[in-house]
Amino acid sequence: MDTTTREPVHAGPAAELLDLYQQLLVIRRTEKAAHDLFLAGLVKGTTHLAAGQEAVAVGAAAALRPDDYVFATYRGHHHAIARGATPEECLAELMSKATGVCKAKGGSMHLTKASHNMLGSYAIVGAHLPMAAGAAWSAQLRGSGQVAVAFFGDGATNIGAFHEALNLAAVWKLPVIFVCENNLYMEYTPIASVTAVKDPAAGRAPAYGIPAEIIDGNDVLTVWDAMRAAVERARNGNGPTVIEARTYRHYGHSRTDPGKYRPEAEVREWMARDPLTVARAHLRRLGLSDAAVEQAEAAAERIVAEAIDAAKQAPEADPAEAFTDVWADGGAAWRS
Amino acid sequence: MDTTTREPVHAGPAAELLDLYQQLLVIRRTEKAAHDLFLAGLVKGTTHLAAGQEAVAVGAAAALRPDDYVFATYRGHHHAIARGATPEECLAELMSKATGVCKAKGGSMHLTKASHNMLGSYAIVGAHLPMAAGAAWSAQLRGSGQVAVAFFGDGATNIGAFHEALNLAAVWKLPVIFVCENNLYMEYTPIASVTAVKDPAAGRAPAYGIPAEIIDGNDVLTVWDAMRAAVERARNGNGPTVIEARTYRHYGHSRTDPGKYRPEAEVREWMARDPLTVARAHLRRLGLSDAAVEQAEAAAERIVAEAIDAAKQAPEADPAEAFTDVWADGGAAWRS
Amino acid sequence: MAELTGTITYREAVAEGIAREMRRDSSVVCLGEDIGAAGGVFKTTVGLFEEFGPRRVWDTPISEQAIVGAAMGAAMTGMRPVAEIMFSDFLACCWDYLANEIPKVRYMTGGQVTVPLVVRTANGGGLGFGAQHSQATENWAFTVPGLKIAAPATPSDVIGLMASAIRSEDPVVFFEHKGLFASKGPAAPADHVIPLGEAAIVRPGRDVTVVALASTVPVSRAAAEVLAPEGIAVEVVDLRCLVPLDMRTVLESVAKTSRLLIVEENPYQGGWGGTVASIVADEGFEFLDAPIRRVAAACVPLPFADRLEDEVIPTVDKVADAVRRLAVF
Amino acid sequence: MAELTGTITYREAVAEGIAREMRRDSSVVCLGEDIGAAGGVFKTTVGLFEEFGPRRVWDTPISEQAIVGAAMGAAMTGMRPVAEIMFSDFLACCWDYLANEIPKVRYMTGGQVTVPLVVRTANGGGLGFGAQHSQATENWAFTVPGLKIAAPATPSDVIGLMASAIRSEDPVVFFEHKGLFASKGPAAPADHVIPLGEAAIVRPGRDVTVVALASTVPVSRAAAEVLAPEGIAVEVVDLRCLVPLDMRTVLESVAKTSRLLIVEENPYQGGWGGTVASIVADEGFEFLDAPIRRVAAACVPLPFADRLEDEVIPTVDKVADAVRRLAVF
Ligand SMILES: Cc1ncc(C[n+]2csc(CCOP(=O)(O)OP(=O)(O)O)c2C)c(N)n1
Ligand SMILES: Cc1ncc(C[n+]2csc(CCOP(=O)(O)OP(=O)(O)O)c2C)c(N)n1
Ligand SMILES: [Mg+2]
Ligand SMILES: [Mg+2]
Repeated sequence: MDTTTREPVHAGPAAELLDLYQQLLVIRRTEKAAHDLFLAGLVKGTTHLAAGQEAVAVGAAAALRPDDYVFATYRGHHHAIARGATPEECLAELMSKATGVCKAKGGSMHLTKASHNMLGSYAIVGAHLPMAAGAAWSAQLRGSGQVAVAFFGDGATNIGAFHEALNLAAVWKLPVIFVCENNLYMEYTPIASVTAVKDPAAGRAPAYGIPAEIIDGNDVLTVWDAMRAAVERARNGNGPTVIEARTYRHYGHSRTDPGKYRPEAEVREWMARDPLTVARAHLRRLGLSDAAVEQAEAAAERIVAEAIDAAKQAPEADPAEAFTDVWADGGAAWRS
Repeated sequence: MDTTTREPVHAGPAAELLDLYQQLLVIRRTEKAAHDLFLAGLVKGTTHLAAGQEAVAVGAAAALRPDDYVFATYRGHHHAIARGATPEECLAELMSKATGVCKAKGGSMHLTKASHNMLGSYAIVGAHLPMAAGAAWSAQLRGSGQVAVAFFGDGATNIGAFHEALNLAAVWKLPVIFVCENNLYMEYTPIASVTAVKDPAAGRAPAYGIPAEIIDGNDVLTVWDAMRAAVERARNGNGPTVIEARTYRHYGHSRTDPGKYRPEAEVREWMARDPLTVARAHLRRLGLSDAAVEQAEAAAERIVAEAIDAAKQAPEADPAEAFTDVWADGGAAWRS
Repeated sequence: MAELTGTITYREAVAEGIAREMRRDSSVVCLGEDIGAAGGVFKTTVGLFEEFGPRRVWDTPISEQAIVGAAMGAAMTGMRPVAEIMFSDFLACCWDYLANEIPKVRYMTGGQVTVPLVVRTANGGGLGFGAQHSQATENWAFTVPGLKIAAPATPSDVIGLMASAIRSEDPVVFFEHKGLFASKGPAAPADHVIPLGEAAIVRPGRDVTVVALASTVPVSRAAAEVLAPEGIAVEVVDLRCLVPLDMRTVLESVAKTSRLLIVEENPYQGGWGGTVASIVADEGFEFLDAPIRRVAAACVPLPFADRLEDEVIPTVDKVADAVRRLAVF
Repeated sequence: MAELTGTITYREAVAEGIAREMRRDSSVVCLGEDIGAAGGVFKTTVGLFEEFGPRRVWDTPISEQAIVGAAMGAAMTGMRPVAEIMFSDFLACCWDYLANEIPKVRYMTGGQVTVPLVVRTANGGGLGFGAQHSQATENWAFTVPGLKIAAPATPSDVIGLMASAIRSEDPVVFFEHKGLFASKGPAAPADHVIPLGEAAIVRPGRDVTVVALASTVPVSRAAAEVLAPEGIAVEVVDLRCLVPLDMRTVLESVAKTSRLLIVEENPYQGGWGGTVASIVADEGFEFLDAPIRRVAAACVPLPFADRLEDEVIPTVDKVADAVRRLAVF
């Protein structure tokens, strides 16, 4: 199988890494806040938290241009924030506030920051892969040099849209990167129990002549490197890449799922490889002072604390908003 | 790629081969009749003729048990006849006669002979692959030892249902055989121009851990052998197989399409490898007398000539039939 | 396992209804995502895997087309599959099977095959799940001749209709309403079977007929409670099925009340109530003393925030107001 | 290339309508199966590949989800894709995009994105293509808030509505009727644009209002011709679009005639006519002197044989009979 496995790199500029580390922390604390606010009844509906998978979002975003396109799933808080959505507007969205990033019309599963070309979080498994291919096709047609990235879970590799998107992307040599966040589980069922090959994404890439890579998704530098290479291929007109990032979620699948279907030893092993721990090790290796690291931690804590307060203070969504934004003219009239 | 290429075998009992040869002829003449009747305005709607692809149907059927399941496409006349539908009931169907195999409710695209477990011809590309997996699942659950076969075109390998069916079949180790009739074209567009890998079916099989074989679909003995091996694997509980049979259609895609998009040299080359010619060569090699061969040819000619007459004589479909067979009780009432 | 008795939830009724049929017919098998050991995302298959094991209850990949397509192939070959599509919004991912394959194969083969399967799915809104996990899609299925459609409102109807659906020789789409899972009611007696296509008058009244389905049944009943003290006697008809559609019961009720309100959770445009209204405006025209009205979801996607969602879907207030206006017409 | 003038076919009008927009806006790109060098299976894209080349006209694999999903992604990022789904039955193969993604993404992002695309598809029956290639599926799209829906009946309406559809900032499903491809009419003048949501009274009359769409427009006009000598003056309203739905024109006509017949090719159950009927039975109740009637397809799959298909879909005779019964009511 045309699949390489990348060793965690041990280079990388310290200052940038510190910045990435702070982003990891901001996302982690935002996810913790979302979890607590859900338990407190301040977040309705459902949440799918990405705590444990932050390095995929932060490492990937580091390799992208501001105008590149990102498409994510219902488990997408980390991607929204890594691409510029603020913790405040995300938490406000979850709390049904007027200041929510989607005006409280989307909710946790649909965080979107179009002004930063983070073009949405989609809750139908696999549906956004063709969209990402389409955004890449658009970039190709416009000669803009942009690339598109679709982040998706291991479970998405068994749905038809995955197959159609990868084939089209390969045939049209589209500048798109398919990043699978393989966290070993779908909702409550292990991906291995329903997938014909060991590596659900990378193991399929050869069927489309697409180069693939399996990487440590908990190492932000590894993700950054792998994405840099894939983005370069795409921008140079060499077509799509599949990246399968091995990672793990710290919470259950959604809402209050305790994730009891996961063996304790497995959970322990992965918790030990928490992306924050891995990043901190890199920082130490790069000789960053404890003071600098603590400063980043304090900053992240402050940012999220302020976000929680602001979101709590924000006004409830206006019921009249239910009847706007269906059409481009802002309205919802279906009769003339 | 886990794909073997099978040399045309040069063994095979002469008597059986003569019988297969006669079946090839019956199908060829039936397709010719369908074509002529369409031009004469006696066949309405559309036809998708399988002339040139007969060896796939006849060779495969020879390897099956009477109770095995077959699912075909809108280009399915050859499969219906190879599995026991009579030329008469097929032509009657095309001619909108009450005696049609589907009572003139299905037409050319939906020939079905359920009494022989030929469970239908489906006109939505790829849709029947999951059905075949389901029939195989049913056989597995009932411990019946039956296998299911899905015949489909090269173009079907790029649609989502193909991906989902092959993965499920592999994960559940289903006794199903996926036979791709690769005739190089979809409707008017070459499969190579829209497919990321050279072998649209066999090139995908490894993505599901399914063994695959590319064979000469114009050699009825080769098809028979390859199917025998695949059927044995399936019956022994070793799961699915992909067979990609290279073949070519003698007519255009459908109706009156002259197929002008196909290079003359390509057409000439394939016409020289007409499955009838290939089979005749085998017969000669096996020392069958010209008399015996001519007898088979005469028999086939008679069978189809009688079928055409009978179909022409048959009564038109009864308009009242429009309101039967929606429900199992025979009726169509949607209100109570 | 013993049959459930006493008061049970709608959620429990789903698993109970399936279990009862699995006990009496070994050809009934279940497949779907996370329905096995996990007991289903909505806990509507709890206990089935434990009682019937992995040969009867199958966890699938996230492959809606393979799930429903395989169910179809199995149904054509001697099994009675019960396929779960987790949320009814996802029917769109296997729509070809529901629109073009399952409902047509019997007809287009001239009656050569039957497709005795059930596609179960969690339908509807009110839980703040947003635009892609909250739709009431029973009207999608209603556009397709050849599908039978059940949408129960109570635990005992879930059990009685599940029995008919699984025993049916015809394909049935079975809509389980997410908003009703926690609701309670008496368990059904042993061998409780409700024929498909029989509406129920769940509250008699002489003034206004309110036709409801699934989630809108409790909403309509609550509205009727509100209106009773005002002297407005509402007759609530629970259709229970869309196909077969029991228009006889609806027309008889309208013949009595001369006033009709239809309460649907699906959007007004293309909602099933349009067809019901058009039949009454034709066959029941002379009964009518007032316009036919529909309280349906607004023609917008479902918003996430509760307060916005309440603006869009039917509520007790909206139904009560509409009935009041009809009563005085 | 010069604009087509004189008398043209509906089929030619499709390519002409697209070509006119491709000339004025370089962000318009076409994709679909066999639409390029082959000119489309129905020859509705003939000439586009030759005029605009492979960067504007793209042949795709048989991947309906990728076709429409990619069109969506491109529409969100500055292009105006025109995607062809060869037969409208196959919309079922990419239904998730039409039902859950394209119509909802703007709303669920709070208006952050727009999706200016057109999904063109060959719709309807009457050609003996059988159950899976003959359906009138405009009612499927009508169940989904957030889609605009056009279904022209004449060559010049094809051109005028195509212009509006491609220029629309909102997603439009454009139904081209297979049975009308060979029909002829005057080509549209340069820059002919028909706003979405404007019905046309294609034949005035005082006795009975007949509301039609696409294929049922010529059927209804023919029926009107038959009835004129009998002294029945039929007013034929061509809706032209289902969303926006021009009920003003319909209600004004019924206010005049007091009698309404709706003629649809989609099945009666779940057909768009149900919604039209329900609106008239509500807002136009006082205008009515007779029941509202619908001539729609029977609730069965489409049979192959002509004589059977005629039993199922609307015909001039069925429409004329229905109008006669209404006229004397
Ligand atoms: C088409 C479809 N089927 C089923 C679901 C329900 N569902 C939501 S998340 C999920 C599991 C997805 O697993 P994976 O792709 O691994 O992503 P993860 O949740 O692990 O991030 C399922 C089955 C869905 N949203 N869409
Ligand atoms: C889902 C779907 N998309 C498109 C079509 C229209 N169509 C009918 S046949 C065909 C070509 C199929 O090519 P292939 O699979 O190679 O089969 P062949 O016709 O060559 O036997 C197409 C695109 C269809 N029937 N179903
Ligand atoms: Mg996962
Ligand atoms: Mg082919």
